[in-house]
Amino acid sequence: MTHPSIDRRASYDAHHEVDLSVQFLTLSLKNPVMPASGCFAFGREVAAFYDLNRLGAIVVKATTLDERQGNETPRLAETPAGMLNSIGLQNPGVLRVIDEELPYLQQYDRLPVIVNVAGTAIEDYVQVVERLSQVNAVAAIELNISCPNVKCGGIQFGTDKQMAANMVRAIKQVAKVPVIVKLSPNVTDIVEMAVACEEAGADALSLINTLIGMQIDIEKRRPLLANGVGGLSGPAVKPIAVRMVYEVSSAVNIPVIGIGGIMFGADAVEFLMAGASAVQVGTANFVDPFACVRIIDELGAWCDAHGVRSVIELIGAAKGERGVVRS
Amino acid sequence: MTHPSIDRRASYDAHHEVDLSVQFLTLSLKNPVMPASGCFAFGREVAAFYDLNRLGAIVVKATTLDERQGNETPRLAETPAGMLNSIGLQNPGVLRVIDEELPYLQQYDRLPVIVNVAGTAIEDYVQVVERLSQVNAVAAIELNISCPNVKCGGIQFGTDKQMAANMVRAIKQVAKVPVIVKLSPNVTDIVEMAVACEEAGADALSLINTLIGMQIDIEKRRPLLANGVGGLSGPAVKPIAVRMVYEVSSAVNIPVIGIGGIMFGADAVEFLMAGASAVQVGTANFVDPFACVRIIDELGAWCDAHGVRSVIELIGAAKGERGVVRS
Amino acid sequence: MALVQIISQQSIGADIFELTLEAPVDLRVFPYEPGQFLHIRVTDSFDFLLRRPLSLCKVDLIKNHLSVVYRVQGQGTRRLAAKRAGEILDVLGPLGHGYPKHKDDRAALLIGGGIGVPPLVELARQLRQDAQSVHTVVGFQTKAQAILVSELETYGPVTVVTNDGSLGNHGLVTDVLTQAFCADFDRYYACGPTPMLQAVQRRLSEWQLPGYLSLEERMGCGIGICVGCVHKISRNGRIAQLKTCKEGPVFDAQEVVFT
Amino acid sequence: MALVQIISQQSIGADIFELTLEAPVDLRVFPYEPGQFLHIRVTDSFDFLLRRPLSLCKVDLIKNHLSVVYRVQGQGTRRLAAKRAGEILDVLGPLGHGYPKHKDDRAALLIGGGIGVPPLVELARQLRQDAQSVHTVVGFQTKAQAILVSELETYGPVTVVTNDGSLGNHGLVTDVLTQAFCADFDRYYACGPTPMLQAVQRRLSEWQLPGYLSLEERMGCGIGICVGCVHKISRNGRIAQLKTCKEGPVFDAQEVVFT
Ligand SMILES: Cc1cc2nc3c(=O)[nH]c(=O)nc-3n(C[C@H](O)[C@H](O)[C@H](O)COP(=O)(O)OP(=O)(O)OC[C@H]3O[C@@H](n4cnc5c(N)ncnc54)[C@H](O)[C@@H]3O)c2cc1C
Ligand SMILES: Cc1cc2nc3c(=O)[nH]c(=O)nc-3n(C[C@H](O)[C@H](O)[C@H](O)COP(=O)(O)OP(=O)(O)OC[C@H]3O[C@@H](n4cnc5c(N)ncnc54)[C@H](O)[C@@H]3O)c2cc1C
Ligand SMILES: Cc1cc2nc3c(=O)[nH]c(=O)nc-3n(C[C@H](O)[C@H](O)[C@H](O)COP(=O)(O)O)c2cc1C
Ligand SMILES: Cc1cc2nc3c(=O)[nH]c(=O)nc-3n(C[C@H](O)[C@H](O)[C@H](O)COP(=O)(O)O)c2cc1C
Ligand code: FES
Ligand code: FES
Repeated sequence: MTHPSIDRRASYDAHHEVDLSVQFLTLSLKNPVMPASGCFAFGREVAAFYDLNRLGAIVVKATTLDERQGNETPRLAETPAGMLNSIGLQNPGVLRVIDEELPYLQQYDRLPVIVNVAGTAIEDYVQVVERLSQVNAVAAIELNISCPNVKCGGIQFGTDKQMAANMVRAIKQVAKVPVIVKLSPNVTDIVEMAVACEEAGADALSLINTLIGMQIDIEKRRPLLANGVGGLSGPAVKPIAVRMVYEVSSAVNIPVIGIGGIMFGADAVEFLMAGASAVQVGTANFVDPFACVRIIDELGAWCDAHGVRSVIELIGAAKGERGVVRS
Repeated sequence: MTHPSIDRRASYDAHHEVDLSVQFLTLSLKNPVMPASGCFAFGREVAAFYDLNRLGAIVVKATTLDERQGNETPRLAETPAGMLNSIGLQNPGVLRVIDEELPYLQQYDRLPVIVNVAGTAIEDYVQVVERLSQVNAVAAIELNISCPNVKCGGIQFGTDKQMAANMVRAIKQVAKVPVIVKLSPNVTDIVEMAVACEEAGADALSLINTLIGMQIDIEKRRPLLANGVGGLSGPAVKPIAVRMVYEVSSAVNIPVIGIGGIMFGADAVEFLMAGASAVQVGTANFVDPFACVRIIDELGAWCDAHGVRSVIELIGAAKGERGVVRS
Repeated sequence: MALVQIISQQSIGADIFELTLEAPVDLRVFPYEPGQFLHIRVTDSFDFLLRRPLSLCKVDLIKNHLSVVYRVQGQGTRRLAAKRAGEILDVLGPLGHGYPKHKDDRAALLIGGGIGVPPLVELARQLRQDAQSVHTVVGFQTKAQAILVSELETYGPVTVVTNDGSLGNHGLVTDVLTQAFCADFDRYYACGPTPMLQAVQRRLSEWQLPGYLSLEERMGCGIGICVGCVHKISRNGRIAQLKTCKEGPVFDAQEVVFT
Repeated sequence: MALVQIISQQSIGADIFELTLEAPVDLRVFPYEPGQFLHIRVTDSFDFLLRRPLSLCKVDLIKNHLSVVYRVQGQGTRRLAAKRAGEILDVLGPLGHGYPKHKDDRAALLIGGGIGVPPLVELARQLRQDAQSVHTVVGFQTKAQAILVSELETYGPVTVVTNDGSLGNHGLVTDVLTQAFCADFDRYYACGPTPMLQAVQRRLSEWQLPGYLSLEERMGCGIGICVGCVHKISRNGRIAQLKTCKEGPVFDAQEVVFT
């Protein structure tokens, strides 16, 4: 059912001169914008607002081997220009994702589905990827080695380059689709992590996941989130994300997906110019259910206004001739 | 000369029931609020707005061995709830700081002066600290091993625990006043850095310095800052700073100064509850020249409204009995 | 999602406001339920990035207006309270699952605490329309915070309880919910602070009165995509964390697990 | 710093506004200078954390009002343009060092480019008050962006140049600054975009005309504590990065180093 609120909303079906399509690995994306994992569930809810076929691709919620109920509540806090979450990978487990969620998404014939995979040990990840590899509906795997919200798992792989490389190698052995490794920003040297993943066989990288943060409820005199810490996302983190995308895309030869605080088309332009080949939109979906399609249209309009014929022209455009930071 | 704008401003001299004083190392501070380094120059300019004796202490701009002209402009960018800077340690050098700046500050008889020290090699730092140790006016040294804005220097010491420890040991041999080590948030494990500094002899820690970020000028298709990257500060980073202060203060036995995005008295309360013994206010001074004294008064008013008799009661109050994050 | 105009904003109690809006959808076409909520952006500033959930309180189907009643809780609701008639608000909704209808019931017990009272107004109206008798028990801290009592009285008797005895009975709503009192009802509908819901659930399950609780959790999206707003619900023999924005905020009282 | 009331806001050109304010200080007591700036908070939202510097354009000493004239450049000035008379603005200033006075001069040349023209208005007024003759050369992209010409004409002749020839002469301000033209003046005062200032400096140093340039750098604090706004200045035999908010924005043209 289309949510009736949509009636009052101006149509986003702008006509663009620019060609928004990008080739990303084996995927021909009609535009470079996709929702970020954990910020779009498995698509059903937003499908009530617009046709998911309009997205470049969809990245679904982190999928683990077994079902997970996640952390206690409160799981969310608002921060200046951002938010903290400590969902803790709540998801129905890979089998139910395959049985219940992916078939639903198959009705969208022009929507590549990227499944975000998480776990606590390499074996978990391997098993999830093996299962997903048997399903036609999966266009790519996004390896979440950067979730700050689960004890023993996730983020360690994302902060130790040796562990990350081992993980990537193990996954590459079983994956039948491209593997995108999602990097954590909570590291001293993200370039080192990126290079380790590239060398281990990653097909692409996506960054950033959330930064670890905390808010204190000063009235209650304790951390606001039940979990104590949570992941920071939203516009607040954009400068950090842009910096990391710029640095990483300058150092590796595999494509990079830019993520972090994208709210408007201009933010997508910023990430593309920093070197991203595509972008993911997370927190913005919570503020505006139409965020992804609005951003696609704003991106198109920006290109039109700036005489950009193909969005590909923007990729890395801020790097100048040498592709390095001026110093 | 008192800036005449002050005339139109309501007096901040609120009368508080609460005792705001804290003992910090050898220093008896009348309140726990001090301006952060680089956000108050050497005090002269703000002295036109209010009596500097009202501050808990003053932390002056990073001082290097030789004069430095800093980076090219643009050096500043505004970001969502924050800003980027790439000043690059512009300062007159330690000799002129001793000759011209510190004598000026000595007229403030109730204002402990903390000098932030920076450089590119251990020897530089040592020489600066040696020179400063000959001056009575210096109450403590803040070792800036975390400035992201200079090539070859500063931040390496802040991201490698062995280098940090070596630095701290070298400085402790020459310093005649307490040494506060200012930590960088651009690390995988800030607790590890903090513990290394403590073991090497640091008397206290201050955190956080800025996070490395970038903004792209999409019209000009290049990074906005001439330096490419800059340091992110302001409310946007507060959740990251609070988390780090919470974790570090739980792991070390030396006092911690909380820094990052403090705009209001309630933010200072948050850092104190997270385990800070004092706080520094940076970016807020740019928005409101009266920020530090306003925050002192708001802190006092909050304590009064909440029946807090001594601000010391707030320190670490969010940690519960066990002093650890609930999980 | 819609940009709607504020029709009026009125102070109706200590820091409590009634905000009347153009409905974001045509309420005669789109079936809404009492207990559903609107998800409201209080400003377009990133300082208040997330929307605020507020329950439907009253509906005017002729004008296609609706109202919410809220208490100034923090900075976001403070901003909302500064808005004036004619200003535009970004509103999503009505969202979630409200109170279900039971056509064969004859007598309904409504229980509200504090700022949980507002959704009971539209609920009472609809129950009366279905020819059920409605008795409402509402609890407030103190007289100055008592709201919507006369509105509720148009639909049936209202028992008021205050913690300090400044209005109605002295005590808690549960003090009123004796076995004798509850024997007259087919079902109850509750909304209020968690400790109240928990006490109500415990008490009324003793008297075997079925009912519904409207839960309050911090929300991100309000539409089921962030999985932030969950509550433990016991259903089909297992306890799962269900989304209060999508599967709730109203749940069968039997299913709600408090920990 | 002061909270002042907006007296009026008027559109005076393509995306260009004149904003009149209560002065944040008593201008009859506090000696201000033409070329100084106000540092304005456009909203209290963290989305626009930093203040925006805008030059003093006109001063009304009787009412203690002043005005700034600005172009909508980005989101911050867009917000400012949405403000209306009666609203309150958080303003710091006047700040910085403006154009110095030279009592013995008889003829001043004022040179402005685009949105650099506003400070010349109060400067022209003060120079006339000091009985100097004032000739102003102003350059704009196009006629729609030409501002403050009639105001400047009250103080002396004004030569207008536009890039597209839609008003006055066709070309650049430097085209007007021939040796013959400049021979009549004791000194010049310039404000405008950096390329213009650079060209003016080069040209007029050839004709050995002393003068002042008002520089524009991104500012954080506006009061000298962030060291963000520096520009290379050659003084006492060395080149130093001086703060344009504190030592400037107006510098002796000879000292300004462009790289
Ligand atoms: C389904 C539902 C219906 C509600 N209906 C009403 C109503 O009709 N009237 C009313 O006064 N209140 C209602 N509330 C509570 C209301 O949403 C909060 O009081 C409000 O969000 C507080 O916002 P703030 O900016 O003032 O507070 P802040 O503390 O500044 O808000 C910070 C963040 O915490 C969230 N938050 C804070 N308190 C609560 C809370 N109690 N519940 C949920 N989120 C919270 C905010 O939404 C925001 O994301 C309802 C809550 C839910 C979940
Ligand atoms: C001393 C001084 C006097 C000025 N006087 C005037 C004036 O009288 N009239 C006028 O129209 N403009 C003037 N400017 C330029 C004006 O400050 C900028 O146009 C304005 O800050 C842009 O803000 P924004 O939010 O619209 O742009 P955004 O690009 O959204 O601003 C982002 C950040 O960049 C800064 N910034 C952007 N452009 C400039 C710029 N050109 N100069 C300095 N900072 C900039 C902003 O202040 C802000 O911090 C002056 C600048 C300086 C330094
Ligand atoms: C509520 C929430 C849940 C998230 N869940 C996941 C997840 O399951 N897997 C993952 O890789 N990233 C997850 N993320 C991180 C986002 O995908 C994204 O990397 C991050 O939020 C930064 O982008 P944004 O600023 O646009 O939100 C989550 C983020 C949020 C806010
Ligand atoms: C313009 C600017 C200059 C700074 N210069 C220094 C410096 O010289 N030495 C230092 O240790 N930190 C410096 N910092 C970092 C601040 O002291 C502080 O750690 C950081 O800004 C976070 O605090 P805030 O969010 O309150 O600004 C600087 C920050 C800014 C914004
Ligand atoms: S608020 Fe996002 S899932 Fe309920
Ligand atoms: S703007 Fe901060 S020193 Fe000039």
